[in-house]
Amino acid sequence: MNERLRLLEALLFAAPEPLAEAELALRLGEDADLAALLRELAEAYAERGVNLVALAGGWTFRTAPDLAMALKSERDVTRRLSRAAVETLAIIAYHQPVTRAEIETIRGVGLARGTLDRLLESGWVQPKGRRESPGRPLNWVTTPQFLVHFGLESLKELPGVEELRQSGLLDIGPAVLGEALSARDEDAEPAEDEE
Amino acid sequence: MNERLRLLEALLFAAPEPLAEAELALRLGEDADLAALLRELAEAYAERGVNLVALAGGWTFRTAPDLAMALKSERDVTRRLSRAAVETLAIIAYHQPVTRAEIETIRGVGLARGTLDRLLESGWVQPKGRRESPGRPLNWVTTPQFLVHFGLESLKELPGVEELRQSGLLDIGPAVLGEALSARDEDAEPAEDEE
Amino acid sequence: MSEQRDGPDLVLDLDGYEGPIDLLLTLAREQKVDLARISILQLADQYLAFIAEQRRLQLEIAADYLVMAAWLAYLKSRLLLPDPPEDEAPSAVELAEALAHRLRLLEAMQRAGASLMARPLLGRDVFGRGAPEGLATVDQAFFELSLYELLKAYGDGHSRRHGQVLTILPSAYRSLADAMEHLRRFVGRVPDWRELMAFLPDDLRGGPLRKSTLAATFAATLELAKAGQLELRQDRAFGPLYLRSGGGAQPE
Repeated sequence: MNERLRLLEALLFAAPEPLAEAELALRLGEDADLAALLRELAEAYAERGVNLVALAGGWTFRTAPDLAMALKSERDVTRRLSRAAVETLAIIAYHQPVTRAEIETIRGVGLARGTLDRLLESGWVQPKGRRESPGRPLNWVTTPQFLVHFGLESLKELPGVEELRQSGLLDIGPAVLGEALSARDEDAEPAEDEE
Repeated sequence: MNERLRLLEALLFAAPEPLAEAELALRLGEDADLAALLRELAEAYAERGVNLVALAGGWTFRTAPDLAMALKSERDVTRRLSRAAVETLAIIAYHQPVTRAEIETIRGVGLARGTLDRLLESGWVQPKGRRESPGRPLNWVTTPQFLVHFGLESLKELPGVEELRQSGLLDIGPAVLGEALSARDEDAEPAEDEE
Repeated sequence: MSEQRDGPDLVLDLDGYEGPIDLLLTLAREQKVDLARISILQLADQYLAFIAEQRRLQLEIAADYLVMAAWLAYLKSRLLLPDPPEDEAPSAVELAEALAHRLRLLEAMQRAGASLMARPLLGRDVFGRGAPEGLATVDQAFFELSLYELLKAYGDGHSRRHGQVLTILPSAYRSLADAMEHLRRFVGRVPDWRELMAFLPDDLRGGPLRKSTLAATFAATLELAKAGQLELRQDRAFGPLYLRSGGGAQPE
C-alpha cells in the first residue's frame, strides 16, 4: 500500500473533526496528488463497514449508513405509566374516537404535554383522522397492540359502566368526609403535576 | 465484503474504547465465528495506515506505529514522566500487587509524595486491597487503561517479563540487607498518605 | 542527567542519582562488567571514594547516601576478614550477593521502565479514532399495565366525576364548647347517678358522628367535674360512666 495513502488514512482516522483538503495537503506534502489519493481511499472503503465521506468542508470516516440500526443495541426497559396517562388511556379506550380537548373535559383537568407522547410511545394509542369541527382536532383511538396487550378480542370486550359498577370498580360508596375531601383536592391539582 | 465483517469493522470504528470479545459476540450474534472474523479483519488492515490491535482484553483500531513521526505534529505529547515515576510504574507493573514500602525497597530510596499521585492521576495505577501484614499497607496494581495506553494485550505481554521471572528478578530478594537498604521505614508512615 | 526533584520531602543532593542504589548501579555500569559478576568489594571502594569526594567538595549529602556508605564500609571489612565461626548472622558473601541482587533488580526495573516508555504510546505514537461515533444503546421501553389497572383507573375517574355531591349537615353537637353548653343544662338537676350516654342528644346516639360526640361530651364532663359542678363515677375499666350533680355546689 502506498505510504501516502497509509498516512492519509491514519490522519483521517485520528482526526477529531473532518479534515479540510488544505490541511491534508499540508500534512501530505506539496507534491502529493491529494484528489487522487482521496478518490483511491474512498473507493477502497466504498463497500466496507466504514466509508470515507466529505462532510462540513472536509473529509472524515463514518460508519456505513446502512449499518446504523445494527450499531445500536436495544435494551428492554420496563416503564410504568403515570396515573394521568393510565386514566387518559382508559378514556381513549372507552370514548374513542376522542379529541384531546374532550379528554380534558372528561378528566376535568388539563393534559400535561408528555402524557399523550408517553402513550404514543407505548404503542397503545394513535391519532386517527381529524374531527370536522373548529380547529380540526386530531382524533385519538387505541391500536391493535392495545387489544393484544390487554388480551382483548375487540373493544366490545371492555366492560361497560354498569359491569364496572357490579365488579366494584366503579364503587361510589358511602360518601364519607375524608374521601370527599381527597377527591376534591385532586381536581384542584395543577395539570403540570400529573406527570 | 462479508456483511458480518462490515458490521464488525463498523462496531470497532464507532466504539470509543476497545471492545471486549464478549461484547462483540453479543452484537454480532451467537452464530458468528468471531475469532475468524477478527483474524480476517486484522489481516485486511495489517499493511494499512490503521491497524486492528488486541488491547486489555478487547479489540480496537489504532494508527500504525510506524506513522508516529508523521502524525505527531500538533499533538499533545504525553506529559513527560519523571525518572522516579517511570521506575515506579515499571515496578508496579512487573511486581504487582506491590506495596509502597516494597517500591521503596526496590528503588532504594523513599518515594516522593507526588510520584504515586501522578501515576494515579494518569489512571495507570490504582490501589487494590491491603496486604495482610503489619500496618495492612495498600497494594498497588496497574489498571486496564495502563494496558490500553501502552498497547498491551495483557500483563503477560510486558516486555521481558518472562525472562525477569526466570532470572528471579521479580522477587525482591532476601531481607538480609535489613534496615540499611530500605531507605526509610515507610511502614511507619500513616496510611492516609498513600491514598 | 538532570533530574527534577520529586518533592520537598526527598533531599536529593547528588544531582542525577535516584538514591544510593541508583548511584551504586551507575558506578557498577562504569565497571563495564556483567552485574552477575560484579565485584562488590571494588564497587564499595568506588562508592566510598565518590562520597569522600563529595564531602571534600563540601556538598551536602543526603542521609540515605551516608547510611549506605556506612553499610558498605561495614560490608567491606566483613569481606576482608574471615567470617567469625558459629555466627548466625548472614555471611559477608550472602550480604554481598543480596546487594548484587538489589542492583540487578533496580537495573531490571529501570530497563523495564525504559522499554515501557519506548512502546508505541497512545496519544504519542499511535492514535485511536479521533471522532468515535459511539455505540448507542437504545432503551426499548416496555410498558407495564394490567387490564385491572386500566379498568380501575377508568372506574376511579368515573366515580370522581359522577359521585354525588356530598353535603355534610351542620352538626349541633361536635365541639367541646357545644358539649359544655349542652351539659350545663343538666347540671344541678341530676341528683342520682345516671349514665353519661343518656346525656347524648337522641339523634346522635348512633351514626358516624357518635364517637366524636361522645368524646366531646366526656371531655365536657371532666371540665365540669373540675369546676365541682359534676361528680363522675366509673365502676370498672371500660365500664359505663355515671354522673350526677356536684355535691354542695348549686347551679347558678
